[in-house]
This record gives sequence, structure tokens and C-alpha cells, in this order.
Amino acid sequence: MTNQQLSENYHRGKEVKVSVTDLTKKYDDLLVLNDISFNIYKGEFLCIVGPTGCGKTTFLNCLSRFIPTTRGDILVDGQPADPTHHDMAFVFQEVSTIPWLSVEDNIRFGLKVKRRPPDEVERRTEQMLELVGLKKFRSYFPRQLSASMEQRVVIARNFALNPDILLMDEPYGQLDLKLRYYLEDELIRIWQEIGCTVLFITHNIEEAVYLAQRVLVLGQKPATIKEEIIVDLPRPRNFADPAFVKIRDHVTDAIRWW
Amino acid sequence: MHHLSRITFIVLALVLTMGICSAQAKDEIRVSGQPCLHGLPTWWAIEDGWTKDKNIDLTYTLFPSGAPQVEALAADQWDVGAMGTVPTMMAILRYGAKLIAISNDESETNDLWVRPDSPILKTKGFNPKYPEIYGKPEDWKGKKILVTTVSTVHYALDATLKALGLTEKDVEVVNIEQGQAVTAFASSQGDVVCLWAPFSYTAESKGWKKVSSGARSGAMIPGGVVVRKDFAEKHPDLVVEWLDLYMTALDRMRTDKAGSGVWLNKYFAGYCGLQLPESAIKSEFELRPIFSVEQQVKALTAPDEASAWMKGVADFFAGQGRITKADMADLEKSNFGIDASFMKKVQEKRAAKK
Amino acid sequence: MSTSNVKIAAKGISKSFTTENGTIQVLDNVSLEVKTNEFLVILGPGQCGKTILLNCLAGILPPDSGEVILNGKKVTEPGPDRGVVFQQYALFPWKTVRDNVAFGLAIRHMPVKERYEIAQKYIDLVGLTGFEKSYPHQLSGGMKQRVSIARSYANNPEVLLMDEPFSALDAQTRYSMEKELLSIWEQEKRTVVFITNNVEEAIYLGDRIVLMTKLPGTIKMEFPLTSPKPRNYTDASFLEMRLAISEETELAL
Amino acid sequence: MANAAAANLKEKIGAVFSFVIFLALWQVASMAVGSEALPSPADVVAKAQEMYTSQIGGKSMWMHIYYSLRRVVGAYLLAAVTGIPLGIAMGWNVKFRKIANPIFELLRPIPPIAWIPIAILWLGIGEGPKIFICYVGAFVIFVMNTYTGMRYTDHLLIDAARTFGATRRQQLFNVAIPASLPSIFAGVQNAMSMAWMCVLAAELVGAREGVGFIIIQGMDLNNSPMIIVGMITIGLIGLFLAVSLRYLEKLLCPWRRELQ
Amino acid sequence: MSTAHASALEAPATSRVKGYWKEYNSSVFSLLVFLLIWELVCRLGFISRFQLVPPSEVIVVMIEKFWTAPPDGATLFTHIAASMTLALVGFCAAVVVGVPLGLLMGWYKPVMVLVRPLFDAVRPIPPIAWIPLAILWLGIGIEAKAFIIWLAAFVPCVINSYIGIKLTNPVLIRVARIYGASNWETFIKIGVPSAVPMIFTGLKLSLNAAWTTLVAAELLAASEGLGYMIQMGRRLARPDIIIVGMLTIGFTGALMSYVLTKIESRIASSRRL
Repeated sequence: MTNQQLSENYHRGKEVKVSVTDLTKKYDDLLVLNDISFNIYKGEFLCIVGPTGCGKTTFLNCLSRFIPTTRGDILVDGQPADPTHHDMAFVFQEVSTIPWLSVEDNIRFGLKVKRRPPDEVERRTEQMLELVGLKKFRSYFPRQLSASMEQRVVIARNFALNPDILLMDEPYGQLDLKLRYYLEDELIRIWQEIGCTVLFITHNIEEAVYLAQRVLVLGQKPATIKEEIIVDLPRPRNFADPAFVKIRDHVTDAIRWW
Repeated sequence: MHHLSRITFIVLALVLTMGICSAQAKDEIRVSGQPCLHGLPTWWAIEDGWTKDKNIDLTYTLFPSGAPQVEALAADQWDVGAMGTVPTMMAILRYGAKLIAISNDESETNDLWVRPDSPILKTKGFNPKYPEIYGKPEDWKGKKILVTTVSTVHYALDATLKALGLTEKDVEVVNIEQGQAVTAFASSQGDVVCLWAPFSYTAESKGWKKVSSGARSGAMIPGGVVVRKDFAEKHPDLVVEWLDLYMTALDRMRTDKAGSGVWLNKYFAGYCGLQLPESAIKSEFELRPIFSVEQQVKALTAPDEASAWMKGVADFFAGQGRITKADMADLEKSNFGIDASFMKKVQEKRAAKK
Repeated sequence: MSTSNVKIAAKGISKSFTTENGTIQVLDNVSLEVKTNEFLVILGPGQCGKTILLNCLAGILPPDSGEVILNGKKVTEPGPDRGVVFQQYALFPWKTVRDNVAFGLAIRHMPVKERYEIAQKYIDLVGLTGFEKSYPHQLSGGMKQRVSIARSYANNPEVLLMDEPFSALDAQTRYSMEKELLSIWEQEKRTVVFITNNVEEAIYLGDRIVLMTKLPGTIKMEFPLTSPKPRNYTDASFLEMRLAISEETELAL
Repeated sequence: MANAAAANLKEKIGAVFSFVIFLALWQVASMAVGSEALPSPADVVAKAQEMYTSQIGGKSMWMHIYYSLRRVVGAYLLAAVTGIPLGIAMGWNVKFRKIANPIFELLRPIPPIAWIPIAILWLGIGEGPKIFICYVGAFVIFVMNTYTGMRYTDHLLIDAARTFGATRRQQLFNVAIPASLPSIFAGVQNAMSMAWMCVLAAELVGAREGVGFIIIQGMDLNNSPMIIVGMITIGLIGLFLAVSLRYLEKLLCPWRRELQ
Repeated sequence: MSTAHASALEAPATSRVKGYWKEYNSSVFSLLVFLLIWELVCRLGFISRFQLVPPSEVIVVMIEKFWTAPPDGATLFTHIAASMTLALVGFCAAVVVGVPLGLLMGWYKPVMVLVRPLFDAVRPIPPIAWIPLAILWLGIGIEAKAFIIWLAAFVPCVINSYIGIKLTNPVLIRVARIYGASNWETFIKIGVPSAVPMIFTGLKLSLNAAWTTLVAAELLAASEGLGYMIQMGRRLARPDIIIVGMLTIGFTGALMSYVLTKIESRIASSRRL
């Protein structure tokens, strides 16, 4: 199959979850995002890669309404995106466990803010502790945990909400290789189990190709979408597989940022 | 090495300068005083040049109140000075100072004031022995009284309460400094305020009424003129010389009230920074009896005068638990530090001149 | 290998620390040799005592037992013959770039003119020309680390000890710094001991990789790397080596 | 950049606005409680004009300010000259620290104002005790901040210097002291406000000149506008001292990011 | 590793008691030498005993003062209790007002724009300069003194709460916002807890300022308290009473900050910060 065909096949008959049209963001005179348009489908795992400082984070901030857009719309289920209405979850690049809350209270945090009934809060928290394997550490505080455990707490906190959309901003950037492999596999497992829509932003091409069903390549300032690549490799994927390396090299060429 | 020698040089230079400064031709007498009538004589002597043809050199240090003045005595900062009864007694008791003269009788200028609407003003002379004290004991009971504790006004207050058959337990005593007492009383704090001059003049100008005083309640409050123990022993002649000057000023105050008033005004306004109305200056001389050399000698030697007055104050302190029995015994043993010898010499000197 | 070729060597180094929670054995009988102008990478997970090992090599920390030999002589103190590049840069915030780079020379009381000439050479080498008068806080992380590298180089050490120098940098800067470090090293060869927890970085830079275990730190394995530099991240041999090494590391959860 | 300017302008307008509200409230309050207890802003301005053009206690207002400043600055410099070296020695030399610290810790918690009686006992009246009180206040802060700065010097910097073969002396002068400068400068600011407070306390307790005397004079004369003018003068001088020190710090520590 | 590194350098402790002794023996020694010199200076007459009382006498007077009221009118405990009450009233009032104000200033821009200029304008006026106005407005009871102390303690409370909440990790704010938390909810759930360590530093500074100002406050209209005790010592020319008063102020102040530090570390350890 050619790329063209692959792409057409991929897009056919998919339900749009998030639609981004003509998204533009200017800081004073500095144009950061320029006319970005794309869709994210329901239940899709989409990766966005691009060089550092290309506006990836600005884009996510627009999506989650932390900052107003200059122009363009972001619609979730046909309505303007708004964290108070839509079930969004966000895993940040920086560790974002809340230091004064224990592991279980961290997981409860989102549920409580969303004013879920107490029995549901407890049920979901237990489920999540089980899912990320932190039952034994439920009363620990973030300071007592390793980096990977903290990241798992954050993931559990977000999945506890059963979010429609999970946004992840370079969550594994600072972790070492083996741990990253482990958490990537875990993410895929949870995603497959729960079936939410994931938007994963990374600078690591290998990671993007390993995780995504589809990769969007962002170009250098101001950010625009340079290319879309469908990754149709079976899971679990293998880094050394020549087909994998081929896609990886393809994405690398598309970016050309070093 | 280079640095060291430079430092040595500086130190040497400093030592030399200090040496030159201290080696004066005239004998220096360091005098202390307060912004008060009894502070005037020395300042007057200096300003008016009374020491020009004398072989002494006066330096004058002003203290805001008795406590720092006595503290400075401990620091060896002055030789002779005039102050209130309480600091005088402390200087005698703690530092062995000598009481060599009575600057004035302050009994009337340590007084108690109320606002014009006070019920205390309704009656006068409840105790016929003290006809000038206002109020019945019931009127005084439970009143909040602003007073600088451990001071001469406190003594006057104590005597007033006694005259009415009351004790401090019957009223509410609040300790406060004089200036703050005026401010507080002006903003409707407390029922009675105990002040000494010149603060009493502010009270008068505000229309407050005097209800008692040391004099009215039979408490004799003499202003003390004291000399440091060491100085008295080492330079008795200098003490006499200065005391002579002091008495000269007191004599003028007794005889020429108008002329002295001009100087007192200068002293208050120009030196102490106190702006007082003319009436207050006049009151200063009217309310404060001043003793002549002869009266002084008598007061210092007669058993029922200075020593009795000082004992009255000491008893008050002992009653309050401020001084111990041992302290009291010390005071009595030294006859309250009273030393009439200097005043007698002044008397002799003056007699010889005539 | 012949011993005469050995520049710096650790012999049976052990080190432990006493804390409130008892004694922690950090290094257990670690021995290694680094040849002249060799680029040795010590790879290990976080908290495996590799920084402590480097501090022992530098002479900053005395080992409990064992010794460090430099040019056949025992090391007891830090010295200008061993330059250290720290993870947190350790630049002097009150000195300009130029004065930072010239620090080691100033310590030796070299005349200012000469000092600045040498400093300039290394500032140029690390590509910071034009930033001589900037203060560290005005620089990005990558630039700071360049200053740190220049500072070590300017002192002309025989051995360069680098303690996870790029781990605080973002990914893109990290890649370019790795590339740049290689080119600097090619231009001015030094004996380098480079510490990292990043497998790719290790394979990209090293002549030889020494893999350490978790606490107590011991040397688990050695991987000689023979392929020519600069290496390609997606080369089959690169990926193979990466797999081989990561198979040997433990998963730190 | 335009945004920043707009934000700046907004802040300025806010500041003016809040002062206007404050003055209005003041005016209303003074009308409510009477000018005896709280003089109106206009009263205070009139009084200020009078005070700055005439003499109080035989000296002009400027002389009073000069006297207070002289005491503060003298004590402050003395405290800096003695306190900073002591802090450095305590922070650098373990033996010296163990000897000096307990004595310092014994005396440190005693508030400077509590030293007033002892100061007079030792130094008598006059400038001595006033300077001493300010000195005590500033000295403690200088020592504490220098000491803290020295003790929390990033050990990495010392290690870095050692790897270049710096001697112990070079480590002290080329690394530890410059690295402690920010902390010392924090002390420089605090010590000044402490000294300024202490001079007031000393002057309140007994002085014939200085800004503290102005306030006491206002109280003795029962003149509340005078008190308020005195307070405002004190505040302005305090502010002036703080601002000039901040400027000095900017000048001397150009490498500090927070200041720019 | 760096913590292990530092603590290893600081305390090469073997057994606990022995370690403490080793750590503190020179300190104890230096204090003893200090007291000895003090004693000798007085005994040998280098300083007149009117100016400084030897430590042995100070200790005797201090012990006596535990149960005897004369000459200053109250026992040491009464004075301590009076001063502590005063300081704590002022301090607590400052905390209750200052901390929320600082937090609100740090979180809500309009509050900051309105309050900051006034705060900055009032701040350079030392609290003791307010004494005359305090008497004028609040009289001579505990209110005026508490007000002076309140002023002193208020400033660090505001500043530290303000800085504390300004330093809130922005990521945590975003975490709350992404879950749809309102601004107020984010303030309560994220801003306030994350400011706690800084607030505690502020409380310590605040308590220190309160205690420092205490003596000045007690100079006005007090009939008991440690400041009054010193004042009486002056009027009665009793240097021993003055020094006992000073030392008691020092000890009590140190004790109070120690207690606060303990409370802080208790809270911090329960939160494992």
C-alpha cells in the first residue's frame, strides 16, 4: 500500500473526537502556532513530534484552555473545548504529583474536584491502585517514591476519571531507557483496556513510532503540520525491526532538526 | 608589616589626641540635670559666664528622667547633679552618693488630676486633716489611676490614698511614663492621672482639675542635689565651689522671680525643647519653695527635716516591697546619705567674704 | 594491555556512608583502568554510586579502602591534573564566562593577559564567542555546560572527569552537545571518564562502556565499542548494542 | 513589550487608586472621631510644612534627621565591619564556630531594645548607648546572614575550585565569600531596617534630637499631627535607606538574576 | 547521594551519646569559659559592680525571682506569663490577618494591586513609631501593646505567605484547572497547601519580630511583664534585675521559636515534605 492509500484507509469511517481548525496563537508579534488543522478520532492514539520550542506545549495549553487562542477553534464532541465540561486529563512533562497528598489522595484528587459521588471515588481509586500496582504504597507521599512510581501515580490519577481525552506532554522525557520501555508498554496496556483517546506529545521519534497509530510532525517556528504518518505496525512493536527503523528514519527525515 | 606600622601609627595618634584633650588647665566638674527647675542653676552659670574668673570648668548633661541619670552615675558619667527624690534615694542606696542640698520642695508639683466631670470633684476636705484633697473614699474606689510607679508622684498618690483611708488595693494603678500618661488621659483613658511639673502645666491647660498633691496629702518631696561618692572624697573643694554657684542661682530665684523666669524660659525653650506658657513659668517659682543657705543647713542637720523627709519616702518604698529591710537599714545607717558639711562650708565661705 | 599505557586507575575502591537510617555501602571493591586518551563511559542506573566513584577519582572524596592511581602515583587530593565537569555545571555565578573559564589559571596566578588568551581559545572552541562578558544566569543550560567544559579544558588537565554533564539538558540540546563534545575531543584528545545513565549517549560517545550495578555499586560488565565515530543512532549495530546493554540493566521501579 | 507597559500602567493606576481610597477613608475617619484623635490629611500636610520650616527643640527638622541618620549609619557600618568577618569566621572554621556559636546563641535572642538599660549603664547617656543599641540589632543580623550564607555555600562550587587546585585560602576568598554575598546582602537590607527601628527605640527612651525625639515631643505636647508627620518622615527615610541599599546591591552583584 | 554526602561530612557519629558529647563538648566548654571570664571581670573589679553583676549573682537573683515578687512587684512567672500572653495575642492576630491577606495578594491580582501600595507605604515605619498613636486610639490596655506587636508580626506573615503562594508550582495549578477546578478551589486546594512551608518560615520571623517588639511595647503602660521588669530594674537601680529580665526574655524567646520549629517539623514530617 502506498502512503496515500494507507492514509485514506485510516481516516475512513472514524468518529471525530476533537477537531482543531485554523488554530493560531500569537504572543504579541511572535507567531507560535500558524493555522493548524487536524482531527483526533475517538479512541485513537495520536503522537505529535517536533523539535523543542516548536510550540507543542503552547498547542496543548490552547487545547486545555490554559491560554486563549488568537484564532481558530478547538471543538470536543462538537463543542468548544473546556476542562470544566469535558473529561480531559493531562500528564505533564514535569512531575505533577501533589507533594502534600498521599498516593491514594493524589489519585482521588481529580475525582473529588469533579465532585464524583464518594462511593465512586473510593471504587475508582481502588481500581487504579490495582491497575498501576501501587496498592502497597497507598499511604506513601510522593517524596518517598521513585520517579517512575510518581509518574504512575499521575497516570492513575488521570485514568481514574475515565477521561475521554488524555493529553500527555513528554511524560517520559527524563526517564532512563529501560524504565521508559516499561512505562510505554504499560501505557499501551491501559489504553487498550480503557479505550480512551490519547494525544501524546514527544520529541523522541522512536517513542512516537513505538506508541502511535498516527504521527503528526510539527515544523519549526511557527509550528505547522508538516506531515502525517500512519504507523500500521502490529503490537508489540520491535525497535530493531527493519520496518520500524524505516518509519523512524522517515519521521527523522521529515523533521531534520539536528 | 607595612599595614601593621600604619595601624600602630593611627593608634598612637589617637592615644595622643585623647591625652591632650584630657589634660585641661581648669578642673572639670561634670554636672547632670533634668528639664526641670532644679536643672537651671548650672546651665545658667555656664550660659551667663559665672565661672569665667573661677578655676573650674562646668560641663552640663541633660537627662530626660531620673532612671538614666542614675544609670549614668553608675557609668561614672557625672560628678554632681540635681534630681527628684526617688532617684536621689537610689543613687544614695546603690552607689553611695551624698545628698548635699535640697534643690526645692517639689511637694506641690507632684500632683493628681481629674477631668472636670469627675465625681471626685463633688466633695472637698473629706478628711479634715487634709482639707485640700477632693473626693470621698467611695468616689475614689475602683478608679483607674495612671501613675509612673516607683516615682515621687507614686509617693504622693500613696499619701493621698492614705489620707482617705484607702490603699492601692482599692484602686486600679496603671504604670505609665509621664508623656504617655498625658496622651492617654487626653484620649479618655483612666480616671485620675498623676503628673509632675512641667507635665502638670499641660494638664492645667487642658482644663483638668487638681485633686491632690504631695503637699496637700502631707508628703514632703524634696528635690535632691547629690554628689558622686568618689568625687566627694577626692575633690571636696570643687564640690563646695560648685555648690556655691548652685546656691547663688537658688538665691536669685528666690529674690528675683521675674529675672529668673526669663532664664528659666530660655532653659526650657532654647535648651530642653520645651515650650511652656508664661503662666507655667510663673507657677514654677510659686509652687516650688526654695531654701536659702541657712535654711539648707538647718534642713540637712535637723532630725525632723531632711532625714525625716527621706525616711518618709524610704518607708513608702519599703511598704511597697521595692527595697528590702537590709536596704532600709543601710539607708538609716548612713542617715540617708545626708552630708551637710559642704553646705556648711558654703556658709562659712560666704560669711568670710562678708 | 600494557600498564605503562594506563593514565588513571581505581584499585579496589570501597566507600560507605553513615546516615540516620544506618550505613549505606555505596561502592564495593571497584577497580578500573583508563588508558591515555581513552573515552571511557561509566553507565549505571540512578543512585548506583557512579558520582561517588568519580569524586574518588577526582580526589574530592577519600575512599574508605583502595586507592586511585594517576600516572603511577597515588591520588590524595583534587588537583589541576584532573578536570571535572559537573552535572549542575558548578559555574561561579559572580564571574563572567571569561573569568569562569580562566578560573583555574587565575588560581595559579597566571598573568591576566595570558590567562584571557587561553580562555578565549577555549571559549571559541566550545562556540561561545561573543558571550565572554555574560554571566552564567544569562546563558541557557547547554551554554552553561559548554562554559564548564571550556573551563576544564583551559586548565589543561590530563584527565577529564565528566559527571552526567548533559542530564539536565533538554533532548535536542543534549544531542547537539554530545556531537559537539565528540568534535572537541577529536580536536584535543584527552583521557575522559564520562558518567551517564543514558544508554544511547554511552554508545554514541564511548570507546568502552563500563556498566555498574545498583547499590552497592560494583562493575558488572564491560562493552568495548569499535565502530568508528560519529555513530548513527539507528544503525543496526547501534540498536543491537543498545539492546545488549539494556538487557543487562535492572529495571528501577 | 506593549503588554508589559500596559500592565505597568495598570499597576500604577491601581496604586494611585488605592492611595486615593486610603486618603478618603482617612478623611472620613478623622471627621468621625475628631481631629484630636486623628488629624485629617490636610492638618498633617499643614503641620509638615510648619515643622520643616521652623525649629523643634532648638533644631531644624533636617538636623533631627541628620542626627538619627548619623547614629544609624555609624552603628551600621561598625556592625558590618565586625559582624561580617565574624560570620565568615564562624561559617568557615569549625573550631571557631564551636567556640563562638554558643555565646552568640546565648546573646542573640535578647532583643536590642532590652539592651537599653545596660547600654546606658555602660556607656552613659549621649551617642554611645544609642549607637550601641543600633549596633546590637544590626550586628546580630549581619552575623546570622553571613554565617548562613557561608554554611549553605553550594559545596559543588568548593569542590569545583578544589579540582583546580585552589588552596584553602583561595577557596575562602574566591569561592565561599563571593557565593555568600547574596545572603550577606539580604542581611544588609534587614540589618538596616533593624538599625533604623533601634535608633527610634533609643531615641524614644531618651534623646534631645533625632526623629524619635520628634515623636516623643509630639506625644508630650499632645500634638497628633506632629506625631504623624514624624511617623511619615521615619517611613520615608526607612524607604530611602532600603531603596539605596537595593540599588547598591544591584551595583555590586551584577550577576544576580532576581534583581534584574 | 548528595544528602548522604553532606551528612557524612557533618557528623561522623559513632554512638549517639558519645556523638552528642563530641559535638557539643567544645560548646559547653566555651560557654563555661565565657561565664568564668564574666565572673572574673566582675570579681576582680575590672568593671564596677554597679555596671555588671557577676553571673553567680544573676543566677541567685533569678532563682529567687521564681517565688518572690519584690522589688518589681511580681514573680518571674507572672512576668513571663504576662509577656507571653501579650506576644501571643499580637502574634495570633497577625497570623489570622496577615496570612490570608498575603495569600490573597499572591493569588488575586486586584487584591494585590489595591493592597500592595498601602502595605509598601506602611511597612517602612517601624512598629514602635506607632506607640503614640496606639495610645491615642486604643488606650493603655492590652489592645495598644498588642497592636504594636501585631504590626511587627504582621509584615513577615504577609510577605512570606505572598511569596509562598507565588512560588506555587505552576504545573500543580494546571493539574487542578485541567480537572475543571474553579479559581477559588485551585487557590484552596493547591495554592494554600503549597505555600505552607514558606508560611512557617514567616511565622518564625513573625514570632521573632513580636518578641523583639515586646520590650518596646511594655515600655508603655504595663504593670507586669518582662519589659516592665527591666523598667523597674532601672528605676530601682538594680542591674541584677535588669540582667535577669534580659536573659529571661532571651531564653523565653528562644524557647518559643524552638517550639514553633518543632511544630513545623512535626507538620512537615507528617506530610513528608
